[in-house]
Amino acid sequence: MNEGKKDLSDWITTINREIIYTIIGLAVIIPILLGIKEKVQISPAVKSAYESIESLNSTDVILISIDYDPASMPELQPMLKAILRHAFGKEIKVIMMVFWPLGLPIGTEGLEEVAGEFGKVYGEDYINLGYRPGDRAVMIDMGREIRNFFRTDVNDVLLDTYPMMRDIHNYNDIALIVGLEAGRWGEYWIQYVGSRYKQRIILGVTGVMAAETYPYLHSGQIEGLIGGLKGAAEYETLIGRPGFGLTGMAAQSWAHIAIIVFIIIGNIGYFMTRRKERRFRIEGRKE
Amino acid sequence: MKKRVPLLITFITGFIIIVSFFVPHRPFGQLETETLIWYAIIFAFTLVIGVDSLVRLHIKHIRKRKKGWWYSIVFFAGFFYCLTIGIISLIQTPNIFQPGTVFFYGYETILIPLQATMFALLAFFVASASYRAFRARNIEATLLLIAAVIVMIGRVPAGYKLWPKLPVIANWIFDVLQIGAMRGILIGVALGAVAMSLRLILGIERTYLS
Amino acid sequence: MLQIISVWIAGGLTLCIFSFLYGDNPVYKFAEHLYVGFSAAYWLIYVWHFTIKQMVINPIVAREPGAWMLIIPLFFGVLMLSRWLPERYSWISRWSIAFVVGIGAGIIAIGQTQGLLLPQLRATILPLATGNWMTNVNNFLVIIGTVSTLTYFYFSRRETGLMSKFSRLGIGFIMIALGAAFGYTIMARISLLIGRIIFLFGDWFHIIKPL
Amino acid sequence: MIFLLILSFTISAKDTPDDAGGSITINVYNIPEGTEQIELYRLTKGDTLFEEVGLIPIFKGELDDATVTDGVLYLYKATALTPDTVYVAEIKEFASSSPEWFNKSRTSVLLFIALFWVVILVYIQLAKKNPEGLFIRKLPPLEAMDEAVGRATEMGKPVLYVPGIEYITDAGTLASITILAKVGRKVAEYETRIINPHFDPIVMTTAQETLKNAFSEAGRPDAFNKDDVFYLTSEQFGFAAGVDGIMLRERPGAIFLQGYFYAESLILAETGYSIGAIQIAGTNATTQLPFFVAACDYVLLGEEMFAASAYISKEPRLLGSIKGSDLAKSVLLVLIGVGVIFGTFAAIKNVAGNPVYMEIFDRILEFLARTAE
Repeated sequence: MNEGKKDLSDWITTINREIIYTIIGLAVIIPILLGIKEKVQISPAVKSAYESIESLNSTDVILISIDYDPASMPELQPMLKAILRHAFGKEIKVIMMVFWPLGLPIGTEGLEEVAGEFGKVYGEDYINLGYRPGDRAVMIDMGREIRNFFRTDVNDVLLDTYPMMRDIHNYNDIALIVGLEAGRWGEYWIQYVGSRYKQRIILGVTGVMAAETYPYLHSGQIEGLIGGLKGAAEYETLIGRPGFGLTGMAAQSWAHIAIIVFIIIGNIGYFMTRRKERRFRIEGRKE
Repeated sequence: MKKRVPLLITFITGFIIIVSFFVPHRPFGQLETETLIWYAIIFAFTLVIGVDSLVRLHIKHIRKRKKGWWYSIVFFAGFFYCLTIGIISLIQTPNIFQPGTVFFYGYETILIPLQATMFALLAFFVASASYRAFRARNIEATLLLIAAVIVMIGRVPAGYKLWPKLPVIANWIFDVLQIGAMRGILIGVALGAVAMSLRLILGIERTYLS
Repeated sequence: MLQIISVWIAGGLTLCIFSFLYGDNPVYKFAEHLYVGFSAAYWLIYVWHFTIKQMVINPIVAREPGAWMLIIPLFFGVLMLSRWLPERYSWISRWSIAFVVGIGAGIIAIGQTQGLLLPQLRATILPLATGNWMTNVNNFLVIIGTVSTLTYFYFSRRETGLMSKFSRLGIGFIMIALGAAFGYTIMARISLLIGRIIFLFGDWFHIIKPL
Repeated sequence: MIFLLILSFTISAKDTPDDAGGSITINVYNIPEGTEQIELYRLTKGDTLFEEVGLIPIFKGELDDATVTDGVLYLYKATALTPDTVYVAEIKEFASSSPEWFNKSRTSVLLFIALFWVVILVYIQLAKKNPEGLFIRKLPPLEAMDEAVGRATEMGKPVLYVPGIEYITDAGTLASITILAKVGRKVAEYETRIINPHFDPIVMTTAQETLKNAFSEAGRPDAFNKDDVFYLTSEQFGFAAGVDGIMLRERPGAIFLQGYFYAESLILAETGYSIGAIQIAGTNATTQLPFFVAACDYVLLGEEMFAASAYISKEPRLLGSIKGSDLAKSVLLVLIGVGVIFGTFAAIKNVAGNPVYMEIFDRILEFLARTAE
């Protein structure tokens, strides 16, 4: 740049980091403070996840796997609650387990909260198995007998003491697996349980993983896919119980627009500088 | 002893897993179950090793009074605080992960905010990165840019208000247009992984033993 | 009271981490080290509670049949700890690493073949005359996307003629896929920020109704 | 014509296929409308009383009775309870269970793995005999690596090499170690400095060995500084913040991000971009590819990393694997081609009212990979 003489293209290609941060921060904070409500459109992937649970009977059992930790909580916790509300509302029984150690407390909290709302009884309507290390090993072995790894539940009580678990031994007794995924475990569920045991699976995943999970939806290896906070908001809409997901949608919209505006500005600047450079080059040749 | 035995162990365990996958008859099917349980137990010890490396690093920092060594004291403060409340809870109740225990209290006040906020920082970085790095430099970069923008706007309520067809297009990109490429990438990586497992089981790949 | 203190600590720590936006600073460093220390001890509690106690001690105390076999994994597990010994003995830990690697290799080969390669191959073999033109077009796009991407990842031939055209097409599809993934990722990261903001203004300041 | 069919509640029992024995699979058909519960009873041959086995899940209409003894004969009876009626179904012949030696439903998996591995072993042998005989296409990011090291040297800046945050058993980490050897040799030749921070202690030890050898091969073993290869921390964000700090302090001229990355990829790539370094990335983590593509100058996409490491090292084991993978891809392409043509043909016939080919087509697909109903 010629000593301090900045023209427009220089300004807009070198916007300060702090300015960007501030604008993104405001784009998220303002809609939340204003409490703006938005409606969301339902996507086919979420719809089919919803249909999978809708198709179950009241005596059926689903297995929910908490494979995330507080880092992905804003995206996946709303899904957990929405799915639990859907399942408990239909009198479906729930088994919860955990592959991401740091996820157990938040999973437990979500389960207890929703179970309380519906007046469900521990050991009769739902069970919390807790965590075991060895992910794929646990998944494969549960296809033979859940008690091989989980002889006791999270409270260290033998599974057989609970009436609900009396007739549940392996995936044959589980109607549907719901994986809530922030890491590699979603792929493991598909590869080691879906394929081996012909098990029906739906996944709720973080936005980061959503794109690479779609081929599995397309191939029918999973029945439904709930992606990111938007997916959670769609599920909340489907069960008619607005929650965290829908609350966040306005902020999500604003922030996306802000980022898109930044991308456009950056590109305008880029083309202006390119043209300027070309002009300089041509002028330089003249001299 | 240093190389042969581990190579033999890898071969035997890998072989057992594969054979028992195809042969359900006793003893193979059962062998797989047992081996998998053992795997989980040994795996737990590797976690201990990971924690150990961290503890050693911070002891070293404090001993040598390295720059910023007092942060290592903060590390130990967090470490022993968690260990203490964990042990207290273990004595008090059978399920320390239930809301209401001291351990859960520590988790809620320290772990959740710290971890969740670290990831929340990424929102700012991703915005800044999109602004700086997302340039339509060539055809490839332009395709990347257009797909990203359509998905970003089509996936939020604002996109529907802008043009009701936008969410449909965004969904179509996911359900159809990107499937082939993602599948191709996944297949490529998977072939590499299956090839490597053969090299590991037959002891052709030994880098992990160095 | 305890609840209020806890929310204030959590809120304070949240702000400590956010301070990283204005560069690496002592406040951030403090919070980061606290986190690393806390989570390291958390792992230990986990390993004790879920593995050692429930998978090893309980079966042995209950004298379950076959519990004696647990000596094998314990043996390998303890060998793993030989890394703590001086270098002359620490190589013993390779035995247990070898065990873990062997099982990992076995299940990866099976899982990727049965769970990814074959089902994805199956899902690409799609008929192009289904009677619904929209399905036909979509099927065609999936097939051509897969085929051209696989061509792009073909390394043992020079790219000439038709192959280079296909490979170019492949990179186009790849860029669309990565762009879509990028868009979704931006969305994910913003959601995480929304989570924290709702915590700050809801649970801490009570400006909005907490959920 | 309208048939008024009253389908009656029936039951079948047969040995559970592809198992270790000790199990009989019971299926019930035409479950009556409004059924609340299906109970299953069993009579062991020689006994006189039926004993209760358990409930058959209504969503599946199937139950594996895993409490039987191989070779013993059993008779089964199921009762479906509706609010007003009890329906009963019974099998006519005795059933028994037996173990199997081969799981037939996994034939396609066995075929694939066996063929793929044999092909790789053959290629590895071929590569051992003649390493130059197997051609691997040169990848642009690889060519750019030498140039990047060169430019960093010209500017008098160091080179930063980040090997990802996975363990040594990850295919991406292993490929990264091979690429590190190549970069290390160039660094040694140009007499510049390489900084190599680590997430995992074991990977660090391996990297130290690799770089030491690379410097020796380049004839400058004395120039290798062991302290530039160091363990940073095993915490994701601690690692990212640490590497960020190094970038801002040392201002490297070239940055290599090679290996398996998670969310920190964005922070690293963005900081590297902002200090104006040439960035060459490579990862087998599909989720992190987009950032690298946007913020780095060159990227090795997924499998390209494996190909790159084979190209560099010319090691038979790597060359053989890449050749084998390529052959597998050709086979997949042929299968897709033939399958699509046949499937399309079958679909046309099906629309025209002849479903025979469609049934064959479905059966072939079912052989390749089974999916849940």
